Amino acid sequence: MMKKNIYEISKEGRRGYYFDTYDLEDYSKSFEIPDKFRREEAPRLPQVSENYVVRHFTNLSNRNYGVDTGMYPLGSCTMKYNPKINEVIAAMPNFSHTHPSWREKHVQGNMKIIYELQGMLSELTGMPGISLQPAAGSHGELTGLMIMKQYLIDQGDVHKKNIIIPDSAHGTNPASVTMAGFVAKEVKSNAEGTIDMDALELLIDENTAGLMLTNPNTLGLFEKDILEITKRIHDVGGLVYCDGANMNANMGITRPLEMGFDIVHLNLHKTLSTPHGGGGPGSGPVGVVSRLKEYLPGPIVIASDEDFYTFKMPAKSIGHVKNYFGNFGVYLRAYVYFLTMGGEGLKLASQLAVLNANYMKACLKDAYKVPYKALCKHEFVLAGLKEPGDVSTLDVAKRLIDYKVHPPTIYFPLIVEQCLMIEPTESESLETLDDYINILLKIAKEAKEQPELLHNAPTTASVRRLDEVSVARSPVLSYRFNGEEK
Amino acid sequence: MMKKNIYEISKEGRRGYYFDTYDLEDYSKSFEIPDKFRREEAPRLPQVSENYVVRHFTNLSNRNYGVDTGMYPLGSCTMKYNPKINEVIAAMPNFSHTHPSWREKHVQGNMKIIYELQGMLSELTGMPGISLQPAAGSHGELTGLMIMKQYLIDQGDVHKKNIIIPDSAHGTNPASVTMAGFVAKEVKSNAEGTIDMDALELLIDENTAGLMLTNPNTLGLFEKDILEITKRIHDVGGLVYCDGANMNANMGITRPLEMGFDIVHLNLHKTLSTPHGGGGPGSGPVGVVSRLKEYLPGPIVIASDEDFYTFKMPAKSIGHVKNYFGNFGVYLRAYVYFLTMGGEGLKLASQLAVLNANYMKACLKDAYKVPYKALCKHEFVLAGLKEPGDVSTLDVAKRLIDYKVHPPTIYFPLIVEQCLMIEPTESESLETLDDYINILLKIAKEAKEQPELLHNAPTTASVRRLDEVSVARSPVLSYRFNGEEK
Amino acid sequence: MHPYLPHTQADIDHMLQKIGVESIEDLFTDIDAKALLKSPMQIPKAKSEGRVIRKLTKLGERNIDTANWLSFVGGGIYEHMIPTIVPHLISRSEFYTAYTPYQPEISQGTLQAIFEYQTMICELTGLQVANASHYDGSTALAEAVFMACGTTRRDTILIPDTLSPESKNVLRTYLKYKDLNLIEVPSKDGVVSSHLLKEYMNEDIAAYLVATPNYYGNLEDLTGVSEQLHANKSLLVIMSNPMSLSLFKSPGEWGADIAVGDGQVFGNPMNFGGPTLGYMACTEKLMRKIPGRIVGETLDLDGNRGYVLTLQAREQHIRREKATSNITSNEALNVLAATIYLSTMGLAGIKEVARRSHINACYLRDHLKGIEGIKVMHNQQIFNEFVIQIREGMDVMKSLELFQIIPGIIIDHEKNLLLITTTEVHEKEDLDTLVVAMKEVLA
Amino acid sequence: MHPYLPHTQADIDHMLQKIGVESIEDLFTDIDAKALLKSPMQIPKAKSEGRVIRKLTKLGERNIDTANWLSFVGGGIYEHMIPTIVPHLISRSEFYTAYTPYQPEISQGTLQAIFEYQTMICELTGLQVANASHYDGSTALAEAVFMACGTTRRDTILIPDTLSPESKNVLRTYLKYKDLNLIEVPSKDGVVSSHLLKEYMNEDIAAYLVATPNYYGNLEDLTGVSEQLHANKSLLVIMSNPMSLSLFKSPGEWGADIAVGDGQVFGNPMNFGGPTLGYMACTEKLMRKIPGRIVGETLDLDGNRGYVLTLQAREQHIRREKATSNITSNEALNVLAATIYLSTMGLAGIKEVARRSHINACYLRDHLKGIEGIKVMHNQQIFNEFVIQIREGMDVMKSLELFQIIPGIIIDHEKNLLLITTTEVHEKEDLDTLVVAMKEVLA
Repeated sequence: MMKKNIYEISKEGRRGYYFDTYDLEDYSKSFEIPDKFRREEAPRLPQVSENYVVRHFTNLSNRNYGVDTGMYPLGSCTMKYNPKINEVIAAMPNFSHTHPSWREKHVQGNMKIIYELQGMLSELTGMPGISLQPAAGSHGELTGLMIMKQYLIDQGDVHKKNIIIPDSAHGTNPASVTMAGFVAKEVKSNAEGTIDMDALELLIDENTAGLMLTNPNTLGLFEKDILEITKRIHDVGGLVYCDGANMNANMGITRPLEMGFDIVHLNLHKTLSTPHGGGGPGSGPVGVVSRLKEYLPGPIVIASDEDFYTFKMPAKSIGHVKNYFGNFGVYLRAYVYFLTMGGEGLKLASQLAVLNANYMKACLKDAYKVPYKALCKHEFVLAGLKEPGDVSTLDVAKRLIDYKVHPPTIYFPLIVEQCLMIEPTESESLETLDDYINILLKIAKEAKEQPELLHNAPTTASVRRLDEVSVARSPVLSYRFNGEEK
Repeated sequence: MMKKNIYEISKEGRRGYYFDTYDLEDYSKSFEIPDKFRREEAPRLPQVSENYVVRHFTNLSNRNYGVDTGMYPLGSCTMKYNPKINEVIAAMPNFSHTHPSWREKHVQGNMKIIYELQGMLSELTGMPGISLQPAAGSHGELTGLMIMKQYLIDQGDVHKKNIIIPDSAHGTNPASVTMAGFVAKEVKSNAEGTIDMDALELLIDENTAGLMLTNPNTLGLFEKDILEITKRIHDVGGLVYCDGANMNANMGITRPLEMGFDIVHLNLHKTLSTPHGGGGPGSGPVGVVSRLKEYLPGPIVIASDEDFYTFKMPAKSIGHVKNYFGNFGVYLRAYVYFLTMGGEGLKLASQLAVLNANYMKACLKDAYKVPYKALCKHEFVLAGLKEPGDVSTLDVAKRLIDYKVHPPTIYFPLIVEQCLMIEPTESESLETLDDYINILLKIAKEAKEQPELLHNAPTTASVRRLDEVSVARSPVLSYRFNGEEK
Repeated sequence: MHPYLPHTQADIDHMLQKIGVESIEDLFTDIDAKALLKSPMQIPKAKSEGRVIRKLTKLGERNIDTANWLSFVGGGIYEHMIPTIVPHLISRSEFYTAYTPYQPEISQGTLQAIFEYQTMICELTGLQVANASHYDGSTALAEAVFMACGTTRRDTILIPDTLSPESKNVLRTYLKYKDLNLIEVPSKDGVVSSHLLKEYMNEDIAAYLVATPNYYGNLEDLTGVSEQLHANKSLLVIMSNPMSLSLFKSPGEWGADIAVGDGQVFGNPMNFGGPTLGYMACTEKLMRKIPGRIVGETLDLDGNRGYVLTLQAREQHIRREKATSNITSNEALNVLAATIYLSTMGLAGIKEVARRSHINACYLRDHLKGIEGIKVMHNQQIFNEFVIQIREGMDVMKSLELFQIIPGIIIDHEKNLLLITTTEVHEKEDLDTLVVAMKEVLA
Repeated sequence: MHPYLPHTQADIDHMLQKIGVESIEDLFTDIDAKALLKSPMQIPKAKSEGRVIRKLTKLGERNIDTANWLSFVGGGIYEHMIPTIVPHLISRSEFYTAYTPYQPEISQGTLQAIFEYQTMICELTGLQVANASHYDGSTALAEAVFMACGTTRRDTILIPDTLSPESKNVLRTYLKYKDLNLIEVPSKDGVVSSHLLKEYMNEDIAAYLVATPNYYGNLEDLTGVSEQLHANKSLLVIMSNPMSLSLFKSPGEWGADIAVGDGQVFGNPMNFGGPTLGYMACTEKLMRKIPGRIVGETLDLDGNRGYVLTLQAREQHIRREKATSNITSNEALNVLAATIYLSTMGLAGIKEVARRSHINACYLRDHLKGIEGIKVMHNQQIFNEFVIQIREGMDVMKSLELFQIIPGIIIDHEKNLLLITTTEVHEKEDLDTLVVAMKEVLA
């Protein structure tokens, strides 16, 4: 039963919800939907009793792995603990049952929270202007780039089309650049894993609209020339964008403002502990320096004198990037995280995240290739096994699954061959790190002595390796009722 | 890590909860506990961070099997679906945060619910008097026997000491008899699995205080002579107690009152869908006929004219059998079950529970011994495999675990050799029953062809068969810190 | 140590030693001193759970008490009954503490649920391919524009003026920086005539984006529209409240190429507008153009069925700057809620929800119609919303506050137009309460 | 079909055919027609979830709004802060939809948690063996009586009059039908003198059952008591609010043979008095006399550690009518909550809870003392409760209702004695609010 899909446990006549009497039953008899508008072919939806819906999805959950299951060191994803109090607060009906089109005076609680969260994120990034509207990190990127574009248009710099992006950047960066109508220009990294300043210099010219950068970068390295980089872009009238995905290394230590950035987005679902939800919802607030404040998407919340809050569109706003005010349900969780951690707690979190990463790196250096020797920040990369034989990083990852832990991000960044990108986060204890390290060391040994164990892995998960090739060639993207072809 | 206990993940300096400032910190300095009262040796409690407490117990939950995991056909335990709405209601702060010593006018919501639930249980059993106070089924038994005793004392029948109990009865029945200061007398079952009327006749005399009976009995058979049995006991001035553990066969079909019983308990955690919680909390309300109403434990709730409710001790009450009013948190769930099922739904539930049991029995009769051929009610027993070889019922049960389903109750009732006692409940679908049947048939085949599979089972659970003998001989009942002996 | 941080001082010392540094500060020596924060962040000290709950409870009380107010507000976000098993199941931490299913072998739960969701969306929209998911209905609509412009290699989009302001606003922002054009077709009596549409056809038109039911609650008659567009080599994109699709003609039946909308109505609370989920479905022909997460069914090495993310080449992993969408994190948990909701309700369930929502609106419109000072604005087929005009100078929002009623959304302050919405959560007595209150304040 | 019943008509027909009967009614032909119900039960028709929630919300509003009232009520049930992870974790359905761990291989979660709980209770009580669990503190106390009488073969129990009325009532009921005797030792200034106790010693005395802190909140000085009892071959049973045991001498330190009490304070809501959990611990010597569920550590066939129910021979499975206790279903989920609570709080956490509860009570007693019309009754060491006498004729409960304050429990209406309780949930401002309100109503 466990492996059936919901349609396969469906049967005519079952139902999962019960309606009792409807007071307008008689009244309703006078209404009929005209043929023109009436649906002809009924959609096929499953018919399942409530208790079987519960079993079905309970069993599905047991075929998933989450942070509450164990270590989940996905690089650049910051899979930290998701505090349960956040969920309790977000579920309070006085928040979750509020409508965005109610009048401001009816939702002052929500508005005060948004206002205070704007302030906290401002303090975290140094940026005086914050808009919470973007729904995810890459949505924040797009928003930030739109702000850059509008600003450059207003400055008369319509010719500035080029956005410089390091080759180690998240794949969303160039995609966002395209969506905002810019052109991406890639700058190489040097042997130390940071931006090659000479290569950068060659790319910078009057057409440079700006630069996007993650700092620490996706190799887990702090861009040592960051002040010089941001200065050089500013020199040609460009703006510098900070991809905040890696902010978990920086809290209370350094800030985008101090590094010279003009715009930053934050991933509340990474740095600020809101759950990842199997892929979302996230939230990607954008912060900007003073001269860009009026370009923020809106509405944002401002305070009047008497602890009363109102919505406002910034004067030169790029407009709305999402319905209403963004993912309020996610803000609530981030807001609570600020309250429970406090300023000192956040700094400590970043310090321990960096400690954990450096510790793991130190423990793995004899068995795995360490392409960059410098101190890492909250994450680090390995270039596969020191003695790989015919074993790939994919094999290592799949073998980790047999040991009941989640593999790191693999094959990213693209510039590191056989890359494993490990971000333990501050939530993991020394014992858990040691367990994970020991598994990785054991796998390195197995790779030499019993490589077939790795090639065949995983064997203990609910499925073995899946054929991803033929599905991309002739995709089955929805249930084939009775084996029919669509 | 998964298999460590909570003390083994503890480390000095970790904490799972944070206190912020205490306004009376200064004030507190003037207080010190005198030596005489001060604790000398500190209790050792684990020191674990919050996220590790979450992981520890999440992982423990994954080493458990519940009704939401799959079929759980424990005979006489009625492992039916536990509706989620029941949990939602029980968690509402306006109920869960109420104190039992608040004044009646402050808790009219609770009291109205208790009042209405008393009425619904009265309707379900036919009994005009209901007390919700007992906390579990066996607590209800004890309560019922105390009522019998007080009643007999008041009648001047102090010599009536004997309580007749069938040999198929739940083990708690004789234990409860002893606790109430009675003497248990066992009556044999006949070849048809019901009470042997001749044997019963020999036991009945003027010292007979009463009889305890489950109907349908633990063999899943309806006592065909029930009206005669209850009459015979009444003839000698005794009272008849109905162990309501098997009420899930009877709802809306027959009632203890109509069968001639004087007292009944119900298991809200069986018949009325409240969760079993890994062993509790349960709730075992007691219902009685008119002449026993004033003996009920209390307080019970009565209604005044204006929809106002008050507590009252019945005039000749045996007293209190538990603090306050019993397990209110459990009542709430049963109350909601009544609302969501309705009277017709309850009857249908019993009908389908009986249908499911008879269907399974019909499908298993070729491979397993069916000691009683008659129609069964909500459960039935098998006397092990038809061709057991050297395979025991324990082996069959353990092999079921390898197929990821929960075994039935085994080796009970004691009068059936190699007994399997199966109660599917109405919550299980035909497909699930067929799956379970097919597994049992497959196991019967394995028993002949590969008995070692059964002897070695289970092999896919988190542990294999456990040594229960040596632990009973020299028990380790708490964690041995650093391997110390206590 | 803080409860979320498992480190003891001894652990920290041990780790520093292994790394070969003296202190935690030594781990940050690679940061230019000028970039370091000079003083601590001005973020208050940590609070205990007890105090946080106390504080948030107080903040919650600064919103109206939702249990005791009667709201007829919709316009894009709707209050429907949510079966209790939905929050129960999405609270399984294996679901909500997981991320994108990069490792399919230990993510079959998320993957299979998405596959089931895709099937349900295909069925509801009458189209062949669905993704999971967009941030909301409006951003899904914006991404449909990119799909349409990319496919047709054209740069102009037609929309009716009956599209919701939220969607119009988001579209404008998305299109502005890509130099795409947006043309609005005017409506009459709350809908757009397909005859009028003909006048706008030309070879620049990539697509017509139309919402039905539209912002005024009216169903658009799209008879012949897809034929017009396809003859012009343009696409038809239909946006719907998907709850209406159990009763009313589906995008597929109208001949749409792409269907989008907001799935909040399926098991998701209003959440002050977010998170919700944007759904998108398209024809088989557009399969390789659809952005976002898509799950496909496949086999594992043992021949057992399993699920994987697929058609990812379009995305940021490989083609990077050629990607037409940058979406990665989406609204997966909301998708899960929608999947559980639809599994629980089934077709009969959502039809009953839709029917009661619809009949409630019809009843209310009927009973408001006769009131002096109220004019029902349009004479069209509605689903569960409609527009009335309130007598000039009458601030009905303010007057009804005394009754703890929010009667709808004022969508035009000048004309005093009120958009009223009903769903199945309204009992007859709630509708009558509004009617009586309206009579009273307008008397 | 009802949502909890997965049967379709076709399923039912198929099953009936397999059984060989025509209709469902045919399955009940073995029931004497005279025993069949003649007319349907008078239980209302099924309601939808939406309507049930509406109804129960309304019923909840007939209780006082707990978020906005200030309560100083204890006396056996206490409001403490419950970490949010406690309800989260006990809501894992693998825990709450399981039953007694009869099949240990698929019940290791429940079993290990109980083992951890037993360890914590041993540590808190200072005794060697603990079970899990009784229905509540009072029934645990009653079962301790049976243990004591069984072990000593005596039939008389001594209790101080400072035991709570709830416990006295339950004891009386349990003892009455076993023909056991209960003798009350009188107290002076709210405690019982150990000198006085001496006078009650004789060869019928099975045990002395004493609560500390007692019902008045006072600590009993038990110096020399266990020696007195043991010299008389009697047992000492100590009942405690276990939250106090992090600060005050443990039962083991006082020389108790059995410790009992109510564990509600550990992570369980007040629930209008139930369910809670009764804990019980005893000396190694009494190990085989302790009733209820006990889990032991053992090894599986592969030598891996595991947990099983043990010492069950005492129970109903085999000896049946020889069993001295009939307990089977207990309060396992409340035990789990307590285990998670204690794991989360640790010693430092419960000490801080106990300290604040204690200091709050001291502060309040201090500040009420001076008020005209209030007399603090006892001059004893307290934990978190104390008794004051209110001026004759003054109904302080009623007067303080206007302030939305419930100041405690009137434990003696004639003398107008009020039992006041504080815990760590009270902030200083709450204490001051009570003081100010008391001054006002007594002025």
